Amino acid sequence: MSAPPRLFNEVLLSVENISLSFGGVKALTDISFDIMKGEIRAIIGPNGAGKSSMLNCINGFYHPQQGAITYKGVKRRRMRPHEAAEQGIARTFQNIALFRGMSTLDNIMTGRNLRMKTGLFWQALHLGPARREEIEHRRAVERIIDFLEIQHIRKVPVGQLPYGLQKRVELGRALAAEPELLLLDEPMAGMNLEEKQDMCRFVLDVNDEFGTTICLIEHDMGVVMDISDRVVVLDYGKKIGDGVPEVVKNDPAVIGAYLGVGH
Amino acid sequence: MGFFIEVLIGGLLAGVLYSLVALGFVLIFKASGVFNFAQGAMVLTAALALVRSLELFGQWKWPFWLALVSAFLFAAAIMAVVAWGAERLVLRKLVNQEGIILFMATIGMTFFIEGLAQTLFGADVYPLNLGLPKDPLFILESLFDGGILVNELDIWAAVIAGMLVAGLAVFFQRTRIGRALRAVADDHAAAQSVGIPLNQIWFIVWLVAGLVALVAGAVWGSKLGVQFSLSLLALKALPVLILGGFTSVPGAIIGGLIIGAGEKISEVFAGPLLKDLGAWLATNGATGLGTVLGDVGATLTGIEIWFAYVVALLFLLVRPQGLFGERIIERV
Amino acid sequence: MIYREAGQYKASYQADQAIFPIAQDRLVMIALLAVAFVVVPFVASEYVYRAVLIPVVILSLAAVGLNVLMGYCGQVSLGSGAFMGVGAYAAYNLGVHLPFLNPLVCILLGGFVAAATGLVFGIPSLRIKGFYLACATLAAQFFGDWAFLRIKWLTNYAPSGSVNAPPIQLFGLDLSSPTAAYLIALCFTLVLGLATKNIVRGHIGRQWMAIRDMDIAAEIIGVRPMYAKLTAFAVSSFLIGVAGAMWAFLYLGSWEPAAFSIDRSFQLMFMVIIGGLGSILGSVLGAAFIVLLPIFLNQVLPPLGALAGLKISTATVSHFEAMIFGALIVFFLVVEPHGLARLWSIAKEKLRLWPFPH
Amino acid sequence: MALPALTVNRYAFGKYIKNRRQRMKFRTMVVAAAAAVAAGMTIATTTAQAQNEQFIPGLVYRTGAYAPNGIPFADGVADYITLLNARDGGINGVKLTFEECETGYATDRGVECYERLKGKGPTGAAYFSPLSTGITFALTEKAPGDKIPLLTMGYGRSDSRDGAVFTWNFPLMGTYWTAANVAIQHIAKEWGGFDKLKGKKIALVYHDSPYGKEPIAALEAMSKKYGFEFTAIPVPHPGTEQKSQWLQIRQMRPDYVLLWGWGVMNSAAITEAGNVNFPRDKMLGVWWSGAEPDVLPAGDKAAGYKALMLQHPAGKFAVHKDIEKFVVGQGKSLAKPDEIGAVLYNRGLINSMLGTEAIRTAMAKFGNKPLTGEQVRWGFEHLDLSADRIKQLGFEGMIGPIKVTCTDHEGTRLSRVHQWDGKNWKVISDWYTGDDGVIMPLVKDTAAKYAAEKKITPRDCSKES
Repeated sequence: MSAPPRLFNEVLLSVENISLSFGGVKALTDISFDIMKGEIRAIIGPNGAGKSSMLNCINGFYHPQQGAITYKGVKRRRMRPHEAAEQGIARTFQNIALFRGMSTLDNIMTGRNLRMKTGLFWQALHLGPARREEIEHRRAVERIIDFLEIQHIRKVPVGQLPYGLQKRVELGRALAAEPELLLLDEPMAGMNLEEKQDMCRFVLDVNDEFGTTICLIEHDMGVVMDISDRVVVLDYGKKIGDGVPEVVKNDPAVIGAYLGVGH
Repeated sequence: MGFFIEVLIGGLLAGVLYSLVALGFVLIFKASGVFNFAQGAMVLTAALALVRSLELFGQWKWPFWLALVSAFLFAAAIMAVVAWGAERLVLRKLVNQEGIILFMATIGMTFFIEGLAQTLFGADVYPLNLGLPKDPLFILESLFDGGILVNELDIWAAVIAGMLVAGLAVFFQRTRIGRALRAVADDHAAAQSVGIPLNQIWFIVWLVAGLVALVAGAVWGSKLGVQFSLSLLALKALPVLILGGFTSVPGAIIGGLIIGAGEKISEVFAGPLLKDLGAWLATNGATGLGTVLGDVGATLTGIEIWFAYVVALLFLLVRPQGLFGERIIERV
Repeated sequence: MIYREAGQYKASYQADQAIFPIAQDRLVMIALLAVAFVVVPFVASEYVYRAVLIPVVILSLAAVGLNVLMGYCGQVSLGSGAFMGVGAYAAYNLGVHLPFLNPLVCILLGGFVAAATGLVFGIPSLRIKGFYLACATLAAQFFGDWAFLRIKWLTNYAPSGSVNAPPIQLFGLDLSSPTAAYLIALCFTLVLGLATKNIVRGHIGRQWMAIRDMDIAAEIIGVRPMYAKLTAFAVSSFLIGVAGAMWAFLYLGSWEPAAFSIDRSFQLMFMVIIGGLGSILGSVLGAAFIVLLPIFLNQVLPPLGALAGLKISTATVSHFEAMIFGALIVFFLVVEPHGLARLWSIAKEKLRLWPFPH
Repeated sequence: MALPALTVNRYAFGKYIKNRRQRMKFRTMVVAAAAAVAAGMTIATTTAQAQNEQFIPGLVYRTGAYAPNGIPFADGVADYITLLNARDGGINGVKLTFEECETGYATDRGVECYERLKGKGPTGAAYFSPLSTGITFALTEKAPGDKIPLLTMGYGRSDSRDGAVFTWNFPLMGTYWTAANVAIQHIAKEWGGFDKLKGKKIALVYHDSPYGKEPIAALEAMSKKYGFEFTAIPVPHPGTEQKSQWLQIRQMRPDYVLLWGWGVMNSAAITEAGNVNFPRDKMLGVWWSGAEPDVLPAGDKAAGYKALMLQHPAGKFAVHKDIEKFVVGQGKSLAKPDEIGAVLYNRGLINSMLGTEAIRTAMAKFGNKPLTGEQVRWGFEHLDLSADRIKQLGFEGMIGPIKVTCTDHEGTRLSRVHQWDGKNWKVISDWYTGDDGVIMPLVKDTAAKYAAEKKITPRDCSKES
C-alpha cells in the first residue's frame, strides 16, 4: 500500500509525558504521542516494551503516576475503565477476554450495554420499552455479525469456538459499542495467513466505513507497515520512534531495538 | 486491668485452638487450591478414632503409654485412609474444575465422612483423657488481686500448636517432600513438568492436614469430650482464614490469635462499655441518647458469633488478600 | 422423532428471543403448568404437599435467587439463610405493625426489605472476591442469626424470641389449607421465576454474566461493576427474601431463628450447584433433588435392608443416608460438574437425534 | 476397502471424544436413575396393616450434634412400647406399632416425618413428641388441623400449659417457667429462706435460642419479687467455646449460676466453670442439662454439679425389672446395657408411659380399639395418675402423681434436684412444687398474645367435660 499518506488535522487523544511504574519496576517512562481522529495508529516494540501498559493507561485500567492524557480536548482526571468506555473508547485484548459462558450473540450484545437503559422493572416484565430496546439493539448487533461474517456461530458459546473466530467475536464486541477510538491489542497474534488477511480487511473496513479511529498493537511488521498511518515505537518503556511507516522502518534506533544492536 | 489481661490471655489461648483447625485448611488450600470444608469432619473422625481405640486398648489392659501411642497410630492410619480416599476418589476425578465445584465436593465428603465415622465409632459423647493437666493456674498474683487465671490445658494446647507449626516449618523447608510441596503450591503445571508427581503430593498434603486434624481433635476432644460438635469447629476457623489469608501458615496462627482475643474482648467489654456510656449520657443530660445507647449495650451480648467475621471483613476491605496473603496484581 | 425443530422458522427477533423458541418445549411447559395447577390439587395428599411440594416450590425460588448471585453474577454467598430470615422477619413485623396489610402483601414487601439488606451486605463484594467473599458473607449469616435472637423489637418482644405467622386470608377466604399454601407458593415462584428469567436474558443479565466470566474485561467494555454486582445482590436477596417469608408464613407458621441458620445457606448452595450454576431450570431441579433425596433414602433404606435380611436401626439409616447423600453429591460433581440442567440439555440433544443417533 | 484419511481431524476427533464422554456420562446417569426407581418400586410393596393396632410415631435424632442426648431418650421411648407389647400384648388388647423417624434436630425434616407418620395405622398417629423446640413450634401450627395431640414433656412453649388456647399441646410434667421457679426455690432453701435471696447475684448461662430464652421472663419476674440481681449470659450455638462467658462470671462473681444448655454446651459450660474455679455446687442446670452426657466429658470437674430433675432420677426401678425381663432378655432392647437406667433413658420410658396411659384413659371412654388423635387428646386432657397407679405401673419413686385438666395441660409442677458426685447422680432434695403465683400471670399474658396473633378464640374450660 504505497498510496500517499492520508492527512488528518484533528487530535483525538494526546498522551503527554506519561510515566508508570509497579513498585520499583518502570513500565513506561516519559512517553508522549498523539492519535489523530480517523487514523490508524500502531504501537510496536519488542516484548515487554510497555505496549499493553500504554493501552491500559489510555482506557483507564492503569493510572500513570505522572503525565496527562487529553481526550477530545479534555484533560482527563483519574477514572475507572467503564468511564473511558462511556466516552467512546473500546478495546480488544492480547489474551482473549471474551465472556466464555455466553454465546457469540450475547457477547456482542453485552458490548452494547452502555446504550441499553431500561431498568430492572421493565426488564423483569420483558414488555414495552425493554422488549423494544432489546430488538432494536439486536438489529444493530446483527449488522455487526453480518459485517464480521459470523452468522453461523451466533448461538454458540464462545468457549467452544476456535481461536481465530474468538478474536473476531471480540472485535465484534468492541464494535458493538460504536466507539470513537478502538484499541486493538495484537488482533492478529497467533493467526494463520488467511485469518490475518480477514482481520486486516475488517480493521480497514471499520476505519473506512465507520470512520473509527484505531490504535493497534501488532507484532507482524508487514501488517503494521501496510495498514497503519503512523507508528509509535516503544522499547523498555521509552519511546524510540514515531512517524509514518516508511520513516520508522528506516530509523536506526528502531532497527537497533528489534535486532538488539546498540545494547 | 488484671481482668483485661486475663480476658486477653484467655482470648489468645482460645485463638491458638482456632489456629489448630485453621492450619489444616491452609495446608490443603496452599497445595491444591481446594477449600476443604471437610476439615471439621476430619477433626471429628480423627478424634473419634483416637478415643475409641484408646478405650479398646484400655480394655485390653495395655499400659497407658502403649495404648496412647497405639491409639495415635491407629487414628493416623485412619487419616491416611481418608487422605487416600479424598485424593483417589474425589480430587483426582475433579482436576481442573473450578474452585467452587471442588469446595462443593468437599462438602459432599463432609457428609460422607461424618456418616462413616459415626457408623464405625458411634455417635455418643466420649470423654478423652490424654493425661494432659486440665487445672486452672493463677499467675502474677503479686501484681493483681486474685491473680491472672490461665488454664493448663490451654497452655499445653499452645505449646502443642507451637511444636506443630515448628514441625511443619521444618517439614516444608528441610525435606525433599516439603520442597516438592512448596513447588506445587507455587505452580501446579510447572511442578508437574519438572517431574513432581501431583497425585502423590496431594495425598501427602491431605495426610498432613489429617494429622493436624488429629492434633486439633485430641486437644479439643480433651476439652469438650469427643462428640459430633467437634465438626462444627470448622466454622470457627473460617474468620481466622480470611483474616490470615488462605495460603499462609503464619497467617493462620496470627489470625487465630487476633480473632480469639478480639472476640473475647468484644464479648466481655463491648456491651457493658456501651451500657456505661449510656448511663453516663443519661445522667449528663442526654437522656434519650443515653437510654438508646444503654438498650443497645444491653442487646450487645452474644456478639462473638459475628464479631470475628466483621473484624475480618473490615480488614479485608482494606487488604483484600488478608494479612499474609499474596498481593493480587490484576492484568489483562 | 417427536422432538424435532426442523421446519420451525423464526421470522422475527422476538420469536428468536423467546424463552422457549421450540414449539415442543412450549407444549411441554404448558402441560406442566396444567398439571401443577389443575391435576396436582386433585391428586396430591397432604403428605405430598407438606413434605414435598411446598418445600420444593418455596426453596426453588430461594435457589433461583441464589443462582442469580452465584450462577449469573459469580459472587459466592453463604449468607442466603440469613436473607431468607430477613424476608421472614420483615414480613412478620410488617404484619404486626401494619395489621391492615394482607399477609400475602407482607410476604412480597419482606422481599424488598431483604433486597435492601442485600445491597448493604453486597458492598464488600466490590472489593473482595472468591472464597474471601464467601467467608465474608458468613458475616451476614451470623449477624442475622444474632439479630433475630437478640434484637427484641424484631420478635415483637416475645419472651422466648419465637414468632408466629398470621393466618393467611384473602378477600375473607381462609387460605390455610395445604392446597392453598401450595398454590400461593407456586404463583409466587412462577411469577418471580419468570421475571428473573426475563432479567437474565436482558442486558442486566448480560452484565451479570460478563462480571462473572471476566470482571476486568467487563469493566473495560463499560459494565459498571458496582451497578452490576449490587443489582445482582438486590435481585437475589429479594427472591430469597420472598422465599424466606413464604417459608415462615406458608410452611412453618411458627418459627425460631434456627430455621434460617447456616445449614439453610449450605442447603441452598447445594441446590444451586447440583442443579446447575447459571440456570433457572437447574435451580428448580436442584431444589427438588436436595429436598427429595434424603426423604427418598430415608424411606428406601430400611425396606432395602429388610430385603437383604438386615434390620437396620434408625441411627444406621441416618448415618447411611448422610454417607449416600455425600457420595451422590461427589458422584454428581464428578460426572457432571455443570449440574442437572446440563444433563437435561444433553437429554434433549439425544431426543432430537433419536431414533437415529448417527 | 479405502482407508480413511490417516490424519484425523483433531477438532472433529476431540468433538467425538467429548460426545462419547457425554454419552457415557448420560448412560451412567440413566442407569443410576433407573436403579433408584427400581429400588423405590420394590419398596412400594407395603406390608399389610393389621386393623387392631394403635400407631405411635417416634421423632428421634440418633445422629448429628445432639445425638449423645437423643439416643438414650429414643431408646427409652422405644423400649417401653416394646415392653407393653411383650408383657401386656399392648393396651387393653390393642397392639402398639411404633415407628421411628430421624429428624436430625432439623425442623423441616421433623415436619416431613410428622407428615409421613401422622396417617399411619388404622387410626393415624396417637400423638407426637417432637423433641426439639423448632419442631414443636412448627407442629403446634399443624396439630390443630390434623387433630393430633403433641406431648412435649418438659419442653416447648411454657405458655402452652394453658389448654384453653393450646388445645393440642401437653407440656406434661413441667415447663421451663416451672423449672425456673423451682430452681429459685431450691437456691432459697439452700440459703435458708426467700429473704436470703435479696441482694444476691444469680446468673443464667443459656443456649441462645428460644429454648434457652424461655426461662428469662420468669427469672426476671422473680428477681423483682425476691430482690436478687439477675443477669442473663447467652452462649451462641453450638456452645463449644464459652471462655468469654465464664470469664465474665469470674469477674461478676455471682452467688449462683443457672445453666440452660443442650448438647455439647452443657459439658463445655461445666468444664469452663472448672477452669475459672467457679464452684460446681453453686451451679444448677435445667433438666435438659442434667444427664450423663452432660457431665461425663467434663471428667472430675463435674463433681458437685447439680441439676433439676424432671421428677425422675437416674437408676433402676420396678419398671426396669420388667424391661430387663421382657425387652432386654428377649434381645428386643435398642439400648446399650449401661444406658438402661440413665437419666435420659428413664425420661424416654416416662414419655412413652404418659402417652400410652393417655391412650388407656381415652379407651375407657371410647372403647378398646385403636383410637384417633382426637380421642387420645381427650385421654391426655383427662389423664389422672394417682400414686397408686404409678406404683402399679412400676414408676414409683420416679414421678409424683399427675392430673391434667383443660386449664392445666402441665398436670403437675413437681420437681427435685440431683447432684453429680463424679460417678453417679444423687438425689439431694425433697419435692418442690412450682409456684403458680409467679408462673400463672406470665402464662395468661403470653397465651393471650398468641391467641390474638393467631386469631384463636380460647375454649371455655368450664364447659369442657
